[in-house]
Amino acid sequence: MSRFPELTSGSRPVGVVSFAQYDNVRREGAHNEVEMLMPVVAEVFGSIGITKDDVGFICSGSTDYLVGGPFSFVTALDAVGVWPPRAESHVEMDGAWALYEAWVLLQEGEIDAALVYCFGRSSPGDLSEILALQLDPYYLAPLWPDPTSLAALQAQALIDSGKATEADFAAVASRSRRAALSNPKAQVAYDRTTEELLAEDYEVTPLRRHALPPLTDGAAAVVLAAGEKAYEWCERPAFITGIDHRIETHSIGARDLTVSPSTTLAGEKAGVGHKGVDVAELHAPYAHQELILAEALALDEGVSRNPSGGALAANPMMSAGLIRIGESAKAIWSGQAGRAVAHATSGPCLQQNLVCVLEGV
Amino acid sequence: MSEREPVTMMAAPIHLDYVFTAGVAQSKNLHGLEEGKFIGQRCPKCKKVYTLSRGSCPTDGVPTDEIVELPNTGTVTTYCVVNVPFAGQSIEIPYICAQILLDGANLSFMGLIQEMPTDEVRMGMRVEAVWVEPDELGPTMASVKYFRPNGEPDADYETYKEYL
Amino acid sequence: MSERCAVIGVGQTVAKAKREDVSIAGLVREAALAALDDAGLTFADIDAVVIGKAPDMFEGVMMPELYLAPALGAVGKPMFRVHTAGSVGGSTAIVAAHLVASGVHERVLTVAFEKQSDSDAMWALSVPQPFSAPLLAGAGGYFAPIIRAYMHRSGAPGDVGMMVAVKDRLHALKNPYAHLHLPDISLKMVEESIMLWDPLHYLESCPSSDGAAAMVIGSERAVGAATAETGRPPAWIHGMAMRSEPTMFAGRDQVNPQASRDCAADLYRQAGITNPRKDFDMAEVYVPFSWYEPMWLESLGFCDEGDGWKLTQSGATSMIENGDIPWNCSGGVLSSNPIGASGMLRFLESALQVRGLAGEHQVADARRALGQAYGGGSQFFAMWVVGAERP
Amino acid sequence: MADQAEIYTADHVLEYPYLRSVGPVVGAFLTGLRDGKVLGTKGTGGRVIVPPTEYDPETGEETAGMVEVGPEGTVTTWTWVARPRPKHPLPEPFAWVLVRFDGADTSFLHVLKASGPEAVASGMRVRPEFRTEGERVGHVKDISHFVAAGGAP
Repeated sequence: MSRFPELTSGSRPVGVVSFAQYDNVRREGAHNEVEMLMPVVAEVFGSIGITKDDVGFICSGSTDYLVGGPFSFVTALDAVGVWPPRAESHVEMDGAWALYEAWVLLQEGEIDAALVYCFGRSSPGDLSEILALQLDPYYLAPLWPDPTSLAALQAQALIDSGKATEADFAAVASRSRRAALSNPKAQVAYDRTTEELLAEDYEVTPLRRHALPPLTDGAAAVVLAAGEKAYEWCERPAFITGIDHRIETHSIGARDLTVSPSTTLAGEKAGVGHKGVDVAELHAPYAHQELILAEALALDEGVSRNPSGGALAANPMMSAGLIRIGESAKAIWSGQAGRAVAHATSGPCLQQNLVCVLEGV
Repeated sequence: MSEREPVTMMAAPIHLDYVFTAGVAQSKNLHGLEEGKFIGQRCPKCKKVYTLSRGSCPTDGVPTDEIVELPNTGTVTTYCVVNVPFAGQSIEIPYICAQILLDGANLSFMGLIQEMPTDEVRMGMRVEAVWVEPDELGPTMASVKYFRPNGEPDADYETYKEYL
Repeated sequence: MSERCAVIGVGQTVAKAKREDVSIAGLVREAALAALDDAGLTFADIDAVVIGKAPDMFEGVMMPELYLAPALGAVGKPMFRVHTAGSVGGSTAIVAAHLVASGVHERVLTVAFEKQSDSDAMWALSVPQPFSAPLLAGAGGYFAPIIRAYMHRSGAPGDVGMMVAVKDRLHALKNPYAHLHLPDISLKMVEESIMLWDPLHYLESCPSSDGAAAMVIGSERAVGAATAETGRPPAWIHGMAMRSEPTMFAGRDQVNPQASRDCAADLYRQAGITNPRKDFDMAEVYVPFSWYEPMWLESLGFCDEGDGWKLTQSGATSMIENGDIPWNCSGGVLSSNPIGASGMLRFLESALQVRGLAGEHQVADARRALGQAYGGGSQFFAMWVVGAERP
Repeated sequence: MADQAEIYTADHVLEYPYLRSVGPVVGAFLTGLRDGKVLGTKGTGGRVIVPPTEYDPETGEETAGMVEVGPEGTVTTWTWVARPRPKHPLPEPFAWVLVRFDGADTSFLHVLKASGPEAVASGMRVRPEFRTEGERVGHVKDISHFVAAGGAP
């Protein structure tokens, strides 16, 4: 048997070999971004016994508006210490896309390993106002719609289509928060029944508090290694056998909000359906979005969905997507899963989606 | 109605409020400033002393956790004279904006030079900090009003050439 | 293992202080549609879109790629957003090229833009941050002391910067897309312009522009198809590199940063460049303040350290004076500066030259050219080499 | 030093009065609103796009011509906001609605005034309430809000 799995995307096997994340908290009051990242970077290297000198590329994901000033990624670099100078890049996107950029570079064979990191704090500002700035600046942003209201429009459309009910949303939240009880990094975890959750008041109809993600400060990092290097640093690397991302049109009034065609397409390109899936870590900030994503990826009942608790357990901006990849990799490393699907999203109502299939050998 | 000019521009004011956390290391620096003192932090690996550290050694990526109290004096490593007014800037132009290397520190920072004609500033000039009145001291760089020449002979280029 | 790739289409908008005739989408589409047209393609032929721009605060739109996806024909495709400060236009092109070099895609559209007239660039770049010194001096206030250090180190006479300011503006007169067209430009005019950040005069600094740039990067197969369709040659990518170093650290050489030298060394290794002055026919280099020409001449190995100003002084970098190694024939950043797009314009102009399509500012028989961009506190570097020959 | 452990925080305001040029298509729509009309444009396959953009929202192809739509339309989805946020368009409880204007093929986001969530449903007919002519400046808020049109879906 080959030491490497068959690849749907790319031609060079690249594995997730290390993952670390900050404690997801409502408000990290003591430490600034650099101080949050330093221990995460130290852990992601230290846990596999390597240093920054062992990676040939560094890529990060973050966004200035969460920090309230331009060039927030620049000072964050000081958490790594890019000296001597390094090949380095930054995306104004979730760290999952930074991982994609690193994966692309690793395909070319010039380098064998890369560090990917990301950070996002929701506590310094008002996330509902900040995220409104992601919207069309002429037609949408001037109305300041908050992300929860936009998600609620999607949830109502899902109900109107007959595909799901409020009880289905509550069931997702109940299962996710229960699973989160065994995730030491979870911010919100509890054991409550669907019925208990349905007794909550609406935040905005048809979404109750349980269907919303928490506000989180967090950070995460991953090390990718190609070929034999992956085995040098990890007994059972989580190889990326498929990875793809797609975007939809922006205006939510020009989309069918009850489906996620970009996820479906990315999933097909990444070969999700080629073999059975054991674990799926879906970046669904709102409970109903997990239902849309599971349908888009045609996941069957046997798939363990969000065993980490998903974004309902902790939702650090620009990081929750990369954390889905990290959690999926952990499931591979431990042997708990042979094949896992990780998903990341960006933009209002699942506008942009990335799907990453991980396999152990 | 249609005789009016077509709409070509749109106002889109944005106002966002934030609360920043300085972090552990920066808070130590700020605490020093509040007491009228400069605080440096030494990297445990490279032993360099950083002023205004955000908590990490920029080259080693490790916490700079050793506190070093720095003196009030330093050297102008390089400078420029600003002749253009900036929004929110109340200093009278022209003014000197200089990189100042405090004695004992391994990193310079940008500071304002006053109490001298702008055309007499030079690289290597020795300066000292002038602080605001004690009751005006706060956890901010604004506690330092400006720097001014302290009368010492200019520093030799060799002593600061690595800190331009 | 990496695949050959080339620029098969370029497009740019006219740069202006205020492009008040378009929306943000209108601006980026102008460049993107021109690039597609140049490549003989439509949105439907494109596999992925990579977009770059400097801080979102210029336009007050967070992650504007989300809003711009349909405007760039990206619906149903991968869309990627790069932000590496001032070097972003260059690194965006490099990220796009890697998508092709890695074999992942055949044709990638890459776009960079800034519509900074929606706000005020100086404001957006110097948003005062709590806990920091209340000394605002703008980008020039950051770079002027570094320039002074260069002058001190190299012993350059004080007028070299002004020579660059004149030379690049004379070049710009040959480029219809340039923002600044100053037919009367002269050393005297530069000298008499206000001294903004001593030693930098107003006319030694870049303008603030609205503008966008776009390129289509294709695989070897896509190159064949495009050339057959349009009859226009490609610009083959012979090498590309990025390097970063921290903003501030003890002993940092801000005049000639190590990251710049390392980036050039990696690039030249890939492209087989041993003598940049001889091996290149021209270069498009990010010179937002006049003195950065002699500084980068040295850092990029076009001469020995300390001699950059002599090269400028000799006219070697001027196409007006038939210099042997013309720099910034487009007029450079000193003539057009839509910040997020400025780096991509350097890459784009280098491609135009080796394709022989630069019009009035074409360097005769340009076969190999350098495109360079830098950003942050001279700490982020992106560079590529393009050539007329297939590597 | 007194209290080594004290962590400082500071308030920070990020504020700017952006002034956007809107271009011909967004400009035509905003001009229409100022004049009390709702305009769309024709996209790929003749689909009528409201609000209009220079490009078709799916294909990116150039759109062509302006057509008047509405003023009535149908709610395609909605959410009831019991506790409006400070920057929301209405201070009292309201519904966000996506409205498909009569004659349009895409929906438009705005707010609806109603007595409560029980008075809102997908499929309900609504019409825009414009601000007075003197108040209209060419902005999406020239429509103050929507109200039930009373007609059957």
